[in-house]
Amino acid sequence: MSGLGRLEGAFGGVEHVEVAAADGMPCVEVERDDLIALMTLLRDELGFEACTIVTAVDHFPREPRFQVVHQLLSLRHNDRVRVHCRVSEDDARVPSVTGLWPGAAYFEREAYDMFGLRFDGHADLKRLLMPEGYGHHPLRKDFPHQGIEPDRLYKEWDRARRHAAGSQG
Amino acid sequence: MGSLKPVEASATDGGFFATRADALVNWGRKNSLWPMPLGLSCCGIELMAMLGPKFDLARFGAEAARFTPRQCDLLIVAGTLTWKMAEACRTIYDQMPDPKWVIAMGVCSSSGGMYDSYAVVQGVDMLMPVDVYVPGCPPRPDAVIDAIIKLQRKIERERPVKSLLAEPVRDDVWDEGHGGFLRQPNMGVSTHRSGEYVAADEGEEA
Amino acid sequence: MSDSGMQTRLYELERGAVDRDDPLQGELMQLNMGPQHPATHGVLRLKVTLDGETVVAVEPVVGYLHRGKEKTCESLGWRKFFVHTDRLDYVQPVLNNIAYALALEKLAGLELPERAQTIRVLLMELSRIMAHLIYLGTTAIDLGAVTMFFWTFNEREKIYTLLDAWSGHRMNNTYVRVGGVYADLEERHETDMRAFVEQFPARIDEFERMLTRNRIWYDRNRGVAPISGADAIAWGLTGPNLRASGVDFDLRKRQPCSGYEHYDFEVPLGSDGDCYDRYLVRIEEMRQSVRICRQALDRLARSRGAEFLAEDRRYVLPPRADVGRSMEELIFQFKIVTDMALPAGEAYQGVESSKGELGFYVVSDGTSTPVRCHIRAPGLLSIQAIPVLAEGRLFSDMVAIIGSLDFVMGEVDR
Amino acid sequence: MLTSYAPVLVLLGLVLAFAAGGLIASDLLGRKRRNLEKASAYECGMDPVGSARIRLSIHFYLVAVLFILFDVEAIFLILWAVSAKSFAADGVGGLVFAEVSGFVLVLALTLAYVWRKGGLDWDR
Repeated sequence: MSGLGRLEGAFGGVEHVEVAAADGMPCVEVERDDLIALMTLLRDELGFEACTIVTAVDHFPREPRFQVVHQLLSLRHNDRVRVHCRVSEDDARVPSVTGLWPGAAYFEREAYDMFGLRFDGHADLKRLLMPEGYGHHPLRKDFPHQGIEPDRLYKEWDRARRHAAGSQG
Repeated sequence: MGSLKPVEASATDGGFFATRADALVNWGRKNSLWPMPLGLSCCGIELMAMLGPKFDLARFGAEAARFTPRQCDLLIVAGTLTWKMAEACRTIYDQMPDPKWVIAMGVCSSSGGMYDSYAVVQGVDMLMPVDVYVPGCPPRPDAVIDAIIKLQRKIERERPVKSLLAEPVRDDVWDEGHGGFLRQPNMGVSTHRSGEYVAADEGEEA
Repeated sequence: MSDSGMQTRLYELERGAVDRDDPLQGELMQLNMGPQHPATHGVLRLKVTLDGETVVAVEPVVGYLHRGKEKTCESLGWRKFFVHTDRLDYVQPVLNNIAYALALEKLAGLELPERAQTIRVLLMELSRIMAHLIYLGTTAIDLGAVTMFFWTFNEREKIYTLLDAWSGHRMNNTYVRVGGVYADLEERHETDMRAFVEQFPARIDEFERMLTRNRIWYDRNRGVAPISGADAIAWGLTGPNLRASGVDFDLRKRQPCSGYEHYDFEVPLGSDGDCYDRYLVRIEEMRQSVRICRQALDRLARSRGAEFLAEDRRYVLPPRADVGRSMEELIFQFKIVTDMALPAGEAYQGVESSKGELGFYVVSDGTSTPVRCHIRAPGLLSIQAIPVLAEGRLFSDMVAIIGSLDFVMGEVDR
Repeated sequence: MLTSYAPVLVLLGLVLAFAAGGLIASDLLGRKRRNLEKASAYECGMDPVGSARIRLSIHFYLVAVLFILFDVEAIFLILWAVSAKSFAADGVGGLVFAEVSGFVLVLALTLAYVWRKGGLDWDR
């Protein structure tokens, strides 16, 4: 497993734990409070201009449950880095990186939509893929594949329309 | 124009005038089916290929693909219908003028296809009566053209003159009392038999 | 709907920009460029606020084609998810298969034979040509050039017949497996593909003669929605949308996978990142794809008959004939078919698709049920950039902008 | 005198009959099924937001008026062009041409004025 390579000692005191990754990409795990400090350092000093992925992984039986994954790309040095951050379910809050990369806004909205992770500091955090009034977070491991009453919103809309039509008739 | 009383033709003998008029109206309708291409996903690309030069839909008078439901009489649901899109799809179906027909192109719109997930409608016939189902993922354009030919044969057998001169129907609540769910999810067999529609949850309304 | 962010922007715009009480100024109109619209290239909905003809604010709403693919991968398993990857970016089905296979092979640490990699490169370039043809056809017909639709679909039909003859299905041909491709490319397929590749550059010249110096096309695209390189990177744009702003980053050159380093081709770059540059970059990319296809076909001719599927029996099905004869092969096939397990760990593989960097982030815990399979969609970031590009411009420019960003809702909504 | 107009009137009658006939037949024969959904405004499948009856900016009106102005000018030019030969035959061709060019000149002046005042370019 190749280590951090060029990022070896460059983390300036942000305590981190190196994680082995099958694809040999430098991978670091950090506490939630140091996330923004590390991200700013990565972007400004170490030249990671683009944010490729912001997503989460649900390790359901194991605590802390959610693992937020940020993956950055440096066009100048042509290399990537991945940052993990473990968060438990009852306090699923992560600082948002939209301040550093505006492009990460939709990724964070999708992570909120699919896992229920709240991103502090996100301008307009609402559901991205599921309809607004949807009550569940589908990608959680304890959510059934066929969903819980998938047609509830359609039925409400359908009934409201018929009610309006009926009262007019 | 004197008041032409609609001929009280019983189901069997159409009477000479009614059957000839039926044939004329049906001939006009079946050869100018203007499709409303609701291209949702991969079937939409095959739909475009069908309108393209090789599988030219113009041979069947159906190449005038309009994107406004007001000028269409054939709704082709091409692709995977999700619950979020179901409202828009049902609104578009309602906004199409009568007479209108529906082709469920591809397995996703016919029965939910490979997606048995939390977000996919398990078959468009849960929302609206479907006339022709086209299997395939995506079906080859010639399969959809075959579906249009079958639809044309179905139109030939319709009897429009009987209700042509009838009084305008004011069914503000719902057209012909169907709607809601024609088929419960994953029920397999569609309860929708042509002619009588069973509204699944009609009873619950206030 | 609590679109609080949107309302505050509107309030500032109304108060700040223009004095609304002056009778000469019109009121703002809210409009739905909705999920069912010919110019949105799929089920994208744009909540547009117009001041007369000028777009004041745009809010894209996606999710109308969200089928829950990432959830499906967790319940189906690695091997059976191949069928779903076709339906991601459905204008270039094979390329998604290959991106997914590469991610799994990276996680499994599997080495591919030479011929398998060459076949994959050939298929990726054919898919790129198919995707750019769809871009050209649909964008041109939206801006009025109806002939382009027929010309591009004529070419696309030729590629359809090639893939049909080889894989049995025109589109969505789930043809890639972990460790290589399903069946070898015979000689007659290679000759057909070579015939297509020989005549295609002349077709591109026809397209260019029709569009590049066409007055209407030039005025509708030049100078519309330019975006600088730094902004494009900050907003996460990748692929042709990024290279049109002059940023030289192409994964096939910078982080080559599946043997791209053996082919020589140039990476076209734009200058100021407007719709016209995106068009020019894609046209030039089609020409470069033809060059790569020629080189790939030559390499295939040299390595005819070689192995096209890896030998590692943990992930690759044994040939059907052997399964009948030997007990080990039968056990291998049974184990793979029931539950192909990948080693524990996580891996990310980004591939240069026609839309940008299409990546698969796969996490496995050693068992056969996947922990996570995240699909990075380049189209999602193009849609996120629409407000940045479209606000302040005329409403009719929206059609050119949406066409030039060239996203496909299948991969955006997953 | 009237007979020379007969063909035009017959044509007009046929055209009106054809158009009115089509409309009346479809209205009479077509089966009407009115419901609230069918009457709702079509906005790509969504319910429309806000009303369409709002104040629009003055520019739309300005462009429309300018168009009408130069369109009517074109109508008069066509009338002149059709009978130019007969004027020339009667020997007054030159005089009429001067009048028409005076008419065109006046309108060219208005076009120049509007152009300079910026009435033609769209954004304020």
